[in-house]
Amino acid sequence: MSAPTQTPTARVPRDFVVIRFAGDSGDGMQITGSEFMAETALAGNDLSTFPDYPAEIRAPAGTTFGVSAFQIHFGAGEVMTAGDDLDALIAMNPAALKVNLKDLKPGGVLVCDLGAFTARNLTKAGYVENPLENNALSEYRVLKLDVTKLNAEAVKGFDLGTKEAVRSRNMWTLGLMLWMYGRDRHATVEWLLKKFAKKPEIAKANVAAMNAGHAFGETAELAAPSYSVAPASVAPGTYRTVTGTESLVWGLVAGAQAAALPRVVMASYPITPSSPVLHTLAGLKQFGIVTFQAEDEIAAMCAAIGAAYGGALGITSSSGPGIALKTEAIGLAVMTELPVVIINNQRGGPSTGLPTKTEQSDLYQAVYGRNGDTPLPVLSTATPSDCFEVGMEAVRIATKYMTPVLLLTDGYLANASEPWLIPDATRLPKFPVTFRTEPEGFQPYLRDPKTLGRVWAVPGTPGLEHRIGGIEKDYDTGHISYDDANHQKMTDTRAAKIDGIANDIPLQAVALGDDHGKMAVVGWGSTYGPIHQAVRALRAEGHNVSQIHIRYLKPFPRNLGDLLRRFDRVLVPEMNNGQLVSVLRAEYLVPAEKLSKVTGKPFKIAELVTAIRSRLEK
Amino acid sequence: MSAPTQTPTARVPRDFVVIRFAGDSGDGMQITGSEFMAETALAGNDLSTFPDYPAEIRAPAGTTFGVSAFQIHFGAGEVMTAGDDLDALIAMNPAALKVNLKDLKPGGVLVCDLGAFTARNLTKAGYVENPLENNALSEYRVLKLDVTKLNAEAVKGFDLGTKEAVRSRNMWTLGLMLWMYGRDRHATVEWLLKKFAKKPEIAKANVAAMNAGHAFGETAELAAPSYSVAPASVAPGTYRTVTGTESLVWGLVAGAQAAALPRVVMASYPITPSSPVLHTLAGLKQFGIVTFQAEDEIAAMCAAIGAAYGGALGITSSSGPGIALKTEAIGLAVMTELPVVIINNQRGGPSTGLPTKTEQSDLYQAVYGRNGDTPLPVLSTATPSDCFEVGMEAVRIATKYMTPVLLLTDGYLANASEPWLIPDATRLPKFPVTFRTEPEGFQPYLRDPKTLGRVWAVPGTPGLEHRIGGIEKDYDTGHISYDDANHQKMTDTRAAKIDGIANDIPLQAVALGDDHGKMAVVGWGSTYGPIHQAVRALRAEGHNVSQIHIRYLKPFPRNLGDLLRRFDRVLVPEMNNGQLVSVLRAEYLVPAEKLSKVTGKPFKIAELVTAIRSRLEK
Amino acid sequence: MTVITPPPAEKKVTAADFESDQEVRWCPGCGDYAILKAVQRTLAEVGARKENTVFVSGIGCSSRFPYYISTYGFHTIHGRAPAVATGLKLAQPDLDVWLVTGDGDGLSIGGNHLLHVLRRNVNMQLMLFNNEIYGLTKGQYSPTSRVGTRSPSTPLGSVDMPLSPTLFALGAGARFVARSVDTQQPHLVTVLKRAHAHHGTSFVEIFQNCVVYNDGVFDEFTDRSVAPDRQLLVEHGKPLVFGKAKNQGLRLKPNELELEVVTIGENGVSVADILVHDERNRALASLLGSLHPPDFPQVLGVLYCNPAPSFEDAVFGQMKAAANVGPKDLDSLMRTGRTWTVGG
Amino acid sequence: MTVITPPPAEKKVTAADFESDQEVRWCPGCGDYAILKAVQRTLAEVGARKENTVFVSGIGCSSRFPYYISTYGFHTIHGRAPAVATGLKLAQPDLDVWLVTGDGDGLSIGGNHLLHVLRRNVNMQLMLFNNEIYGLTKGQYSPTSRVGTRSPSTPLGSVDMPLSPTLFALGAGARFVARSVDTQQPHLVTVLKRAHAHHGTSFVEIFQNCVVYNDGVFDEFTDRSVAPDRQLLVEHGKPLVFGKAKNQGLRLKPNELELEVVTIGENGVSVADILVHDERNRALASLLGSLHPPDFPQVLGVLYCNPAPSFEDAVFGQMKAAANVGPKDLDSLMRTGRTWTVGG
Ligand SMILES: Cc1ncc(C[n+]2csc(CCOP(=O)(O)OP(=O)(O)O)c2C)c(N)n1
Ligand SMILES: Cc1ncc(C[n+]2csc(CCOP(=O)(O)OP(=O)(O)O)c2C)c(N)n1
Ligand code: SF4
Ligand code: SF4
Ligand SMILES: [Mg+2]
Ligand SMILES: [Mg+2]
Repeated sequence: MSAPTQTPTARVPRDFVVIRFAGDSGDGMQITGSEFMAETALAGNDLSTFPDYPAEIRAPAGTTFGVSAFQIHFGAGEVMTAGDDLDALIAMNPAALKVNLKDLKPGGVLVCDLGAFTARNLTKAGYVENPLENNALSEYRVLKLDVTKLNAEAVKGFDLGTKEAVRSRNMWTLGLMLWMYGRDRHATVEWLLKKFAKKPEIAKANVAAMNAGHAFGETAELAAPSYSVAPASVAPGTYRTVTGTESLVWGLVAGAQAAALPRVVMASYPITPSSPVLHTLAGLKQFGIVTFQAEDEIAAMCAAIGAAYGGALGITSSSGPGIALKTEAIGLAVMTELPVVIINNQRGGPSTGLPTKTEQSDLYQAVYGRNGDTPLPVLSTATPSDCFEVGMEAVRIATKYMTPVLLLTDGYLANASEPWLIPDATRLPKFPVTFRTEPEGFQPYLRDPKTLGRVWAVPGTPGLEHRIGGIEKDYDTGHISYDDANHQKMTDTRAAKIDGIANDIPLQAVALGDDHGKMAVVGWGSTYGPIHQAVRALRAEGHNVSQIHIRYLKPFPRNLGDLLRRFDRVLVPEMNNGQLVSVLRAEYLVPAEKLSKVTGKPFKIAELVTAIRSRLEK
Repeated sequence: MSAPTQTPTARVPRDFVVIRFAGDSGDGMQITGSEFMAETALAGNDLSTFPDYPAEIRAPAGTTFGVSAFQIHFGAGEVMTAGDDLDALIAMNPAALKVNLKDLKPGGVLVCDLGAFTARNLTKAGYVENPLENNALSEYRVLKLDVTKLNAEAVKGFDLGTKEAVRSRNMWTLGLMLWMYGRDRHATVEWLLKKFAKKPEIAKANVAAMNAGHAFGETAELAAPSYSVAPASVAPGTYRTVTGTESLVWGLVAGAQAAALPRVVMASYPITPSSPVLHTLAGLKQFGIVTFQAEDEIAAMCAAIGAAYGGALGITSSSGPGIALKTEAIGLAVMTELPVVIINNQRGGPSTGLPTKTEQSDLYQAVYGRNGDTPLPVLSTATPSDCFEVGMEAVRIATKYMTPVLLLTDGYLANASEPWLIPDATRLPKFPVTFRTEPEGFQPYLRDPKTLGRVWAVPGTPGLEHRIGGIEKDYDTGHISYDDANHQKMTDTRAAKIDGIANDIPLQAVALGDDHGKMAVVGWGSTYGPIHQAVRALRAEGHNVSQIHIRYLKPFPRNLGDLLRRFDRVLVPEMNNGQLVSVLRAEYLVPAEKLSKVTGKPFKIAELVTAIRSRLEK
Repeated sequence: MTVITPPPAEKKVTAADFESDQEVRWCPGCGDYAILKAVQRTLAEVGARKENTVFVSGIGCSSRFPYYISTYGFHTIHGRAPAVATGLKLAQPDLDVWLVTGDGDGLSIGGNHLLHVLRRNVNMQLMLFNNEIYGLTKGQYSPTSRVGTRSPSTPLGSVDMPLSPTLFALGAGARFVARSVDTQQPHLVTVLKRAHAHHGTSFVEIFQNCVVYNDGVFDEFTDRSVAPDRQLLVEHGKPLVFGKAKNQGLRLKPNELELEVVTIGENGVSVADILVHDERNRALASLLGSLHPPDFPQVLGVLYCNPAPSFEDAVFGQMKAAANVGPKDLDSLMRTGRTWTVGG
Repeated sequence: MTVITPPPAEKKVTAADFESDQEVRWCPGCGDYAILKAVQRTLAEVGARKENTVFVSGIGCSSRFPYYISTYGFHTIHGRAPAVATGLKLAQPDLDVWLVTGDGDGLSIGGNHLLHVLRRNVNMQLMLFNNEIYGLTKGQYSPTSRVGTRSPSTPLGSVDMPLSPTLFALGAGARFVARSVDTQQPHLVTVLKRAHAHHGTSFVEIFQNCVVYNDGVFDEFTDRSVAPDRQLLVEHGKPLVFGKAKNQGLRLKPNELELEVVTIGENGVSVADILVHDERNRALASLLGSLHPPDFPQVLGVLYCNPAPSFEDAVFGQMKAAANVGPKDLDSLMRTGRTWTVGG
């Protein structure tokens, strides 16, 4: 397919676009992508982004394993995933081309920096021949531009070293792409001036680079068209973009405030992809948040328990292997009935597995993975902005029911971002806790008759001195008890307390479609976006299919069983080998079917559409 | 009910008898019980015993929490549990009476040592009045004997201190009980002479004490009859009694020999009730068994992995909280596909729970409790002697499929004992392993096409140098791989390997009754005995009910689903809050019903009969 | 949460005020009883407030301790008490926390947490009951058991070198390291009071006799008949002398980093030759901690005390400094960075 | 299992023989490259047999090491390498095991296993790559980071006192403790050869520069311009002198357990006043290990070497002694104690 030429002024309208910026780790692709995202958000499009960092800290320049990429999906309507195949790919060097080309749609726009396609770089990337010089790219609209050189000219008036000059070529590329999609440049200019406030020469050079790229688009006769993407119609209000990490952290802060807890102790041990939760909270000391980098995950969990015992909200975070280490201590939190929020940022398993890839294979561990009969609530997050609500909800349940709560999110959500209608903090719900102070009639395992939550009696309170621990306790006195009937009663009570939460959470809604029909596609976690789009597409094709997305994994919403039974078939796509599907079958005896993908990557909308359609049709 | 008198010579025949010896920890009840067991076994009865130690190491003498007991159930037919209610209770002091009386049947024989019912002991036991002197015991056949005094007279001819004289009163009691049930004394005499070979005076005094007790029974007019229990008809061969611990350990030794592995490395960390496995193996150095008391459970699991990597059979053992700690490392064993047998001696949970009580609440943890999609085989033991076979089988599966195997047993089985037809070691199955030695074509993740087991390539082998680890590996080369399709393939392969074991284990048999019908009572683990007896009783009543007992919990036998579907109802009694029942429902969508008991104690036959009958009738 | 500042103790408290309502369930004769008494006495003597005092322990016979004290108590899980206690202090730095652990709990499974709590210098008293055995699990050898210890898991005797809790603590960076003996009440109380007065983690190793599984293992220096000749009770600034006649002493071998026992008045040795205890000298503490009978005395008392800021001080110092930095409320936090408004 | 006794090395091996087929993936300029080279050289110089050599590591940048060596290798899980290696040695005591760990892997999550492997004295070489940072997880502070380290998890600077790996190892009972620097090839190779020759756990701390997250943190003594004046390379039996002119030395303060830096030839100080290194003296090693620039030199080399029987020696000694004790085969084992026979 050869690229048709056209006049630069006529913009082709598009509803949805997926672009990926890819280059060497040192090429500034994350910044380029972020700026493109900002301008796109300001242009009123809905969007979703996903960064893809190399697994290595700093791989040698030019290698395929050193490629860093940033993908953005934006459009005139609702956008819920970072997108399937690419409409445009920016490849700053041969390695970036090598790694990313397979995702570019036939006919898609490919921007290559000729200046980086040197013999050396081609070899490093494993190319025997230069793909720009043979027929390898014939099915794309290739823009072979010597960006390095064009940019060098643009910035040569500034007092930059060669390195700095080369470095600014990402801004040139950004300028070109902003032109191509008809975006503004103001916000980026502002940002550059602020970022390099102390190095005005660099700031100005970068602005010049961007402007040059933009101008190039406007004036040159490119082998690709320019596009326009109309604004999406969104609710009025003030927006920002958030990653799942930010939104989760703010949700926890909001939860602590709603619970009227002036102190939060967050104890964690670094692990990919969970560390950013610790990092972000570490910067919020003014909110009464103490962060503690413990010696390991066990200590982190135990410190969170100690903090909760001391009347603070205990939080800990990790990923699969670290959550595994916390298991024994989680049992102690269940036994002592203390409020701790445990965040699992899931990654590819088993064992060390695929630390930088996403997966949702820790559901079994969350729901079942403890010794003894040790129930606890399990929540999950669906989108970056959903993390905010779920963070708050985890705090509410933990403090109201005096229980550890497991919050499942994943590596994809942690890093993905999307626009978010910022809530008004003063209008958020409140659920203040009560600490016991009255010694009269006090027993350490006194329960709220409605929630079955244990009293929160905090050291420092006169007259409430008592002892707790991991050995079974007498239902009435809270003393150690080896009594058989008491153990049964306590086991039943612990189960009833968690099951009872089902009465305090929303009924399960249908995310898309009717509440009955031929097929329900049931998901949880970060598959929300692709399932939503896939079901929408299938419904548009006329298929009788609905989407149900479960936030509350333990206990399930009261109506879930009935709801599922209203469908002829239940299909459960998961980024694991079939975990929710087995929990649903056990719970409701519905013949739910599994649809697994365990590749370390999110579902693509198209592959879901195909998979669901083939099942609908058989 | 008042006790009828009768002539001492007429023995009342009985089919089954349950006796419990109870006294202070210092009263030698375990020894008394064991000797009674030995004589009973030699008398040809089938039997089952269970010791009940105090939770405290050495509680103050005379307290209720310092009571130690030994229960034996024996009979003329098959005996499979330590018995429900007691036909006879020996209470060496008031505390023993206080704690144990509730289990004595109305009309049962109660032997009390009057000499120990002092004011001080009565107070310590919490008695306000002496129960021997009011009407409290009127529904039993009470033998109030001043054993202390009678025994003192019997041994006064020997050169014993007062303490030693008092100590021998357990032998007097033993003598009396041996008389009451018409047992021999030879074996005990022999044992006493051997045990006190270096202190012949003590040996003789003890023999005299026992003989005196026996003679007392023969000559005194007791308020209780004497009994005869005919020998059970058992298969010919040489027998012994075994505890679950002994039989498990020997099964592991047998397995290592069958696998032709000259070295076994057993790494463990002490924990109740699992420590005896370590202790027993520590005494078997002549079998090439290295035991290693590690610094914690994590180190123990890791050392077992290291040993398996080095070509030995790796074994580790623990109980719930310790297994929880091993979770992360178990994932490494799954990922590196190394043969490690992991023994979980279950106890009451959650958390520290009830360490000295039995429970089977770690099934979820065994089957599901890991991060990632991390399948491994799970086996369980049904009776003390069954532990031998399961121990061997765990070794077979671990080495044949190159996988960690989880073996679930429990605190009850560990300590319970029963007669065992000793197998002929030379006739046991053989399943020798092969170590890879051929460098040609070697890859570390090469698989046996039939089992999918990985090659076992051991350091020290020239030409096979390679690297393994917890990061996902390339299916072909075994190098680290972050490739998406490869991860899917490896995940599928790991699952297929474990699922495939279903083709290499026996089909699920029906333990009792037809292979179809109104109800299947499905159990696993140490509930075998009580379920068996309960189902037998119900069948005798004419109920259409069968017993299915599952040894292989992951993967299940191939025919299990079909088998279950042949019954109208499936009832799953478990000493947990309903774990197997949920796994069965998930797997087969059968509406299995739960029957839970979480009291730290085994099911009683009678309570099972009632519970099952009420369900059969509704 | 409001940290309730307790009213000043209104009346003098006694040791009996710190007895809980629980029946003590150690074996008759166990050294733990004596330690319990000494701690209750110490609490009385320092005028501790019940509501402000928390005992945190792991698992083991020793770790049952909190049940028997009438203050707040947390019997956690095996080896993890230091981590739980650290979290507690981060929630409420003003609580007076005592940590109880054993040689198995603290040095086997819990070695890492002990290491890090000492390194961080969290302000608490940490008592390690060293009976050189696992009591609760019925007598297996522990990391402090001597080579050759026969136990259920080492029927032919243990082969691994024991740890010295004192040297371990010093290596971990502990700022207060002391030792005493279960049954030496006045000495133990004195040491515990010093530990309580010290700001930071006060590590106290208590030699504790397990009558059931390791009876008499410390007799070589605790038995009354030999104690005066086998114990050196250090005091800061005082010469390192011991013996019934107080005429034995420790001298630094000239130009060598080794100690020797000398007799004052013999071979021209005078008191002036005897090394003077300096509890701020880590090297001295380490040398003293490695001496053992019969060739040397067992050194007891405060071997090392060299205060440094506690972890909580530093953490809450930063909290205070940061209290007014950055967005002040949730609304402004959520609005940091780029935002845009869609008209409605 | 048959332990395959490898044939004697037929030809001289070279460093290149120990390169694996894997592409090395550390950041360009990372100190790990230099260590890799030094280890490969050491293996060549000691004539190591590939098939008999195993590298075991935990998780971290440093722990990727085994992939780059052509021997056997096991990249285990975070912090647990010592335990895996111990198990391996119990299966095959004759293997030559090298353990690779980092300051986070070995001293944070893995502190307890490190402690116990050192105490037990399992025969292996243990290299701790100390870059005072968590490299792999992108730069959080570690237990060896200095107070005030700004990192993603400590934006206002870390507050906890760092551990000294050397003092920790000595406190744990290590019998061989040495130190070297990534880029000081001849010195590092010499130290590694000593470690290899030592029977028991040889603990080697290697100061390793993380160019990305902690660049230059050791410059104060590794930078070429200052190294001679800031490094003291110890040798057993040699006086503790350093400095470009070799005229600086360490002296024990008279009658005190403290070291001071003196200049030979000044104030009447002669070489005879300088302390002589005795690598068997633990107290000296501990004092040397605690010295830091700028007031003192950084001490490198074998600080302590005092061999004792290894764990495997003792374990397999017992195995041998017990080989003929008790029932010899399974049949007789199962028939120990009381049996009875039912006729058939
Ligand atoms: C995770 C876990 N592992 C093992 C145990 C079993 N356990 C309880 S206490 C103990 C050792 C106690 O030794 P020590 O700390 O010296 O206390 P002591 O009983 O001697 O006072 C062990 C191994 C446990 N409770 N939890
Ligand atoms: C159980 C577990 N917790 C946390 C991690 C994440 N993690 C990997 S390496 C590392 C720290 C590495 O630091 P260090 O040992 O100093 O190695 P370096 O990268 O600096 O060489 C951490 C926290 C993990 N892989 N596993
Ligand atoms: S076992 Fe030992 S330490 Fe435990 S209570 Fe008894 S005497 Fe004390
Ligand atoms: S992050 Fe640091 S330690 Fe890790 S490879 Fe890069 S430079 Fe080396
Ligand atoms: Mg102990
Ligand atoms: Mg590091």
